[in-house]
Amino acid sequence: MTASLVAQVAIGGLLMGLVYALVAAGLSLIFGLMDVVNFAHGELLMLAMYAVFEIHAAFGLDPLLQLPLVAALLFGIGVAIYRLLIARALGVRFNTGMVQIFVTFGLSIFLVGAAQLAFGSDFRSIDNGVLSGRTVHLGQIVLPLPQVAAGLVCLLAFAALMAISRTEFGQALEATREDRDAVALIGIDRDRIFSLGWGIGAATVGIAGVMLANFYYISPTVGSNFALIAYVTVALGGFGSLAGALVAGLLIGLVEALTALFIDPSLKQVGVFAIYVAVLMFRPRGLFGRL
Amino acid sequence: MIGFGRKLLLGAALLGMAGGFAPRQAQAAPPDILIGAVYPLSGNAAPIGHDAQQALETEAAIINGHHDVPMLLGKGGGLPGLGGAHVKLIFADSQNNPQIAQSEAQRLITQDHVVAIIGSYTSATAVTISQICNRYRVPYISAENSAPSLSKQGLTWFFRPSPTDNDFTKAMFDFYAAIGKKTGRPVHSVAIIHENSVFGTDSARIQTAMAKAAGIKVLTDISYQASTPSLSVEAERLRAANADVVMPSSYTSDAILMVHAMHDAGYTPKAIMAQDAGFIDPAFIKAVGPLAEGVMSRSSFSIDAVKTRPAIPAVDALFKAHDNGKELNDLTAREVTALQVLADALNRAKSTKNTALRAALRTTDIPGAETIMPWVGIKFDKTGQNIEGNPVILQYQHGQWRTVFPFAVATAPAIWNVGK
Amino acid sequence: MATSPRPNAITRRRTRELVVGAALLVVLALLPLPIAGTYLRGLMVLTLLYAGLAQGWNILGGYCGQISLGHALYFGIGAYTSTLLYTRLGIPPTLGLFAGAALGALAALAVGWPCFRLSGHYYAIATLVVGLMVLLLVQNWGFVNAAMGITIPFRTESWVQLQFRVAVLPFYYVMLGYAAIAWIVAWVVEGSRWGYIWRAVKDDVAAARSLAVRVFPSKMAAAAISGAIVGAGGALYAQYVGFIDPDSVLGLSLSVLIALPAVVGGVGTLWGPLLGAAVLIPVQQLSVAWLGSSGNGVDLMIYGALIMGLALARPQGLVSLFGVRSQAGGEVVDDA
Amino acid sequence: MTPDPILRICNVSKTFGTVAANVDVSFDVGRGEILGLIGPNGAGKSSLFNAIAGAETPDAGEILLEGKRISGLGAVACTRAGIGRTFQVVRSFDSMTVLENVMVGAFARHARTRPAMAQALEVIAFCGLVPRADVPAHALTPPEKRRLEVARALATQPSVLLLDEMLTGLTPTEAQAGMRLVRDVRARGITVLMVEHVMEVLLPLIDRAVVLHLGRKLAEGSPAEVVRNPDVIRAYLGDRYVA
Repeated sequence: MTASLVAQVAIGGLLMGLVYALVAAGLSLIFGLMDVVNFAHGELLMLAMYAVFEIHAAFGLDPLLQLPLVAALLFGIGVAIYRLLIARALGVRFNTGMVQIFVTFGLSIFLVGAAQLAFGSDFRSIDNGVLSGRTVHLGQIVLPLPQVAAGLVCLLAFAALMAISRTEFGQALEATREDRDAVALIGIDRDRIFSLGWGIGAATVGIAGVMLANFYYISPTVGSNFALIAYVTVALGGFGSLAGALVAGLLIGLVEALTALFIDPSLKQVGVFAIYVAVLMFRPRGLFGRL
Repeated sequence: MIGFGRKLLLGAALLGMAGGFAPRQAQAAPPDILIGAVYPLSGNAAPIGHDAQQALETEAAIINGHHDVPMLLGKGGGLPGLGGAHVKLIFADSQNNPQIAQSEAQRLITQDHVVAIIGSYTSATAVTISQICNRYRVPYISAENSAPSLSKQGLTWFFRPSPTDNDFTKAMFDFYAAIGKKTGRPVHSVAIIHENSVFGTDSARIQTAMAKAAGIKVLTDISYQASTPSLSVEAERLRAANADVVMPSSYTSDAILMVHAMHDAGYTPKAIMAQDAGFIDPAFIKAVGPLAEGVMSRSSFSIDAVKTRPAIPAVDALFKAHDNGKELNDLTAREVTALQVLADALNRAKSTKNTALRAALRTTDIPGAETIMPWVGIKFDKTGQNIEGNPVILQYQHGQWRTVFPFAVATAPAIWNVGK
Repeated sequence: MATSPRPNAITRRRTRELVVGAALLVVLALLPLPIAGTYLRGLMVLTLLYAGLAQGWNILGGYCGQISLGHALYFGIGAYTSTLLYTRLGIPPTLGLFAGAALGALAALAVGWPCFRLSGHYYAIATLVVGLMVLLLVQNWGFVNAAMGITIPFRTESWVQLQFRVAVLPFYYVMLGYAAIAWIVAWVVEGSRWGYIWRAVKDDVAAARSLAVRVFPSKMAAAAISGAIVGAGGALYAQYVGFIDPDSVLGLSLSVLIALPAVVGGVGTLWGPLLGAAVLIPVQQLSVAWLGSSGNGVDLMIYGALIMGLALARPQGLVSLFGVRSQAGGEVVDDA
Repeated sequence: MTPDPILRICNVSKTFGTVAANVDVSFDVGRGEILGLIGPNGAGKSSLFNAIAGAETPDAGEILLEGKRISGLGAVACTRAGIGRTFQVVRSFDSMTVLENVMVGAFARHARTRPAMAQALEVIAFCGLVPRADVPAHALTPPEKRRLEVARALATQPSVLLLDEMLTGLTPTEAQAGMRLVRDVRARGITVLMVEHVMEVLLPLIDRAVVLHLGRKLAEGSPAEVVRNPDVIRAYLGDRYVA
């Protein structure tokens, strides 16, 4: 096993890790804001990927150029989900924790069915985007351009999210998160903040979906391939922590790749899960979770 | 919200009553012959199930209609042995779940009174369906389940026209030997990669055994989790092994990912010999485009064998009309043939009684030329396995699948890069 | 001071539950007789199976408030245990099911040991992950036939081996017995010290501690009972379906399916799991039967919409339609 | 100092991060007395209270109940040893009825349901909650919830009952009723330690008071002594009120 192979695999794992991190970021944001775990998160990713595919098929618009479009679309979907379902789920008097888990779970089943109805069950993929099939050479290391671009865009998206958290709106988010009842007293509209939170959370998944559509196939059930990793990422990083999602995503991408290389590809998720369980032994709220 | 909840409940109750208590009405004379078909129509394997549905409907249209296809029962007009009765398919969704497959098969048998069941693509569902059919003494026609173990369950109502993975894998190694002799560039090593499912694990097991028997080194045997987010490390390991032939057993989604990952790793295997499945799915070809060029797969069907199988163009055209212009492939052709075999047995039995039908199935003897398959013919042994179904090796050349082995039926020479 | 216990709401309610339960048992015992359809009987078998499983989940998830998304693990362990004992050693599943229950309980304790340190969503996701980890390991474990699964061949009609060729009725009574025992276990523990302690732990951990409730052991007790019931259910499932493989007995969707009836019916209530299973399982199976053949996903949409609608419209569960007081006012316990 | 102390607080210190919540606090609680633990916000009352109830472990010093150390053993052991407590912010088990709430407490001393229920019913009668016994806790009024907490704690058969601001936020009539309940509790032979930051409501009720300020013990004595103590006046009202 040569050093360049290990380096190649490690870098590939880290690039995938950035995508995991961005998929997880939206989940983490929403959780941090209102204690809701969105079990339909993977399906938001799936919707974004179909949006990319359909727009590409209809207008020939390259996935990269669709970034703002799909992000905006997903923002709208996120707000709609909040208004139609989550606001109601949070409003119930009993079992709020359980109700929100199963409402979002029902939503995920519903969206898979709806995608099958609307788009059919065939596997789709976009093979003639600007990035498709190109590679980047770094010495002996060869990296596929779509993944490199995905990694870069994910980093930019993280930078944007961090910047947002420093703005006035970010402060309002933070305040809402700290004390959900007190903010009403100082004139912050909680419902509006929550809607925006869902919008931003869904938009980040949208961005991840656009970049994934460049190199991953699309099907109604594609969301579940990433959703599980996203939940583990968020729990490992600490619910509600952006930095946690980033670090955990990178860690998972790396562990997954190295487990596949050194142990056995079919056990790569076991490697990830083992790290997760080990970390939770010592930090029950994840790496960056507030204790 | 409460009102909404009540309405939903009411809806659910109505649904339950409608589904539970309203038996499907069979039409009057000559009554349609009901045949059950259990396939995954939702979930990850849904595209395959959808194609299977269309393939079976295509063959039903041939049997019932008047399309004049030059093969057994191709004249149409129903089954002459049963007074021109039409065959009618009743589909059920297994959701690729053995328990649901079982209860759906049970429903088809006890509620719809189907005379036989055809299915089911995945091995796990085939196990439960074939078991339940055996208990109810209803024939199960396995159209495309290829796990050899299925015909070793000791079931007496199980019939499989298609070859098994044993036959398929044997064809691959026969091909290696033959092409090695022909070109002087034999296969010395293979790399096996398979998903860790029933299908993948079983396939890899047989490949490893046969490689050993043939004196070919297995450089690596990679098992991976199906529907994984990435196969790039797996591709790196394949590249590192650099075997003469890469032998994947994967479903469509992973096949797409794998070929892309190998390309991204800058790795072009000298040869890819696929265990069918995802690699012959039209969605795979569409998704990977030129990267599919040169891929070989075992198959029980060759679309280009039109000279010896004159029915192929007509069936293919009808199937295209049914299924959005998709071309017949190894799976859909086997589904067409499965229904043809069953219809032939019904026709000869002149009865829909289960024992008569089984007796007729056991005496099935269809020459290959009467089907669309390149087989010698269809004849079942005691275990219900067709002993005349000989597989072929296909290669994707210049945008279409060509038969490259056995050389006797080949329509194009194999493009063989091993040893170059 | 008058200290003699006099009939009060609690004892009255519990007596009433017992009477209703007995009456229901009689009704359910007679129900399949006029319903001749094998498919409908099969549907009822599944419904009872899930009623029992959900009752088991409810002990930990409902009464004790630990939302587990990994109960398929205990189910799978029960299924594999009794199946391996039967196919390899010839031990009949009527005995194997107790071994399955015991190992299910042990597994639940093993999972609980690390996971009960976590709270709220962290706990839910940890159970989900541990369950999937075992799924992946079993898929690669040659000793249990890895991903290929195990077939239970039909040998002979036998009550001891729980094998019935085509008759569904015997299995109906087996599952009725299972659901009834799960119900009785729930009834007994609900009225016992554990039942009170679990609900206290669910509602407020700190307050429970101040009343000398040892939180961790009480969660472990709930996990063990819960795991045992679900493990036994797994053993029965294996015998009923005749085939198990990792995906179908250890998968995530099964974990959710075990929890859903309790949630939809009413978490932390005696009747919730039963009622939830009676609604969900027929709807799920019938929507597959009725709409699944179209392959267009409408069955999934209906099922998903039903779950969303019920969870929102009836957060206390369907039991609230019958005026049964939900015992689950608390939120996700968010305090380790 | 106090004859026959049931509870002894010995040199207890506790810091949270950089904030010293308790610094070397010592006092005794006499058997059968009603002791008021008073002090302005941030005086360290709650921290000390949690240490006695076992919810927190002091950094230094120890707490003895009947001569046995209970500090650092955890809430469960403290309750078993005989400490009962209520919470400043009411923590009732909202999904359970009043009777069921109290039964959880009774199960601290009884393994079986029947005696636990008997004892719970007795305590409920004692606390005047009989008409509300079968009402879910979330439906109670705030003063009823406070009573429920007292009942629940009494059901654990404590020898010392810690009451955390149980009179705060009540109307004068409700407060009167609450005080009657406290006296009745003492009449059962249970020692009572009450935390309040509003001194006035407490003075007529308590036998003695311990005043905390900025984590330290400021004064100790009868209510009359304590209110005349210049340090106490300064702490509560500022320097200009010191005569």
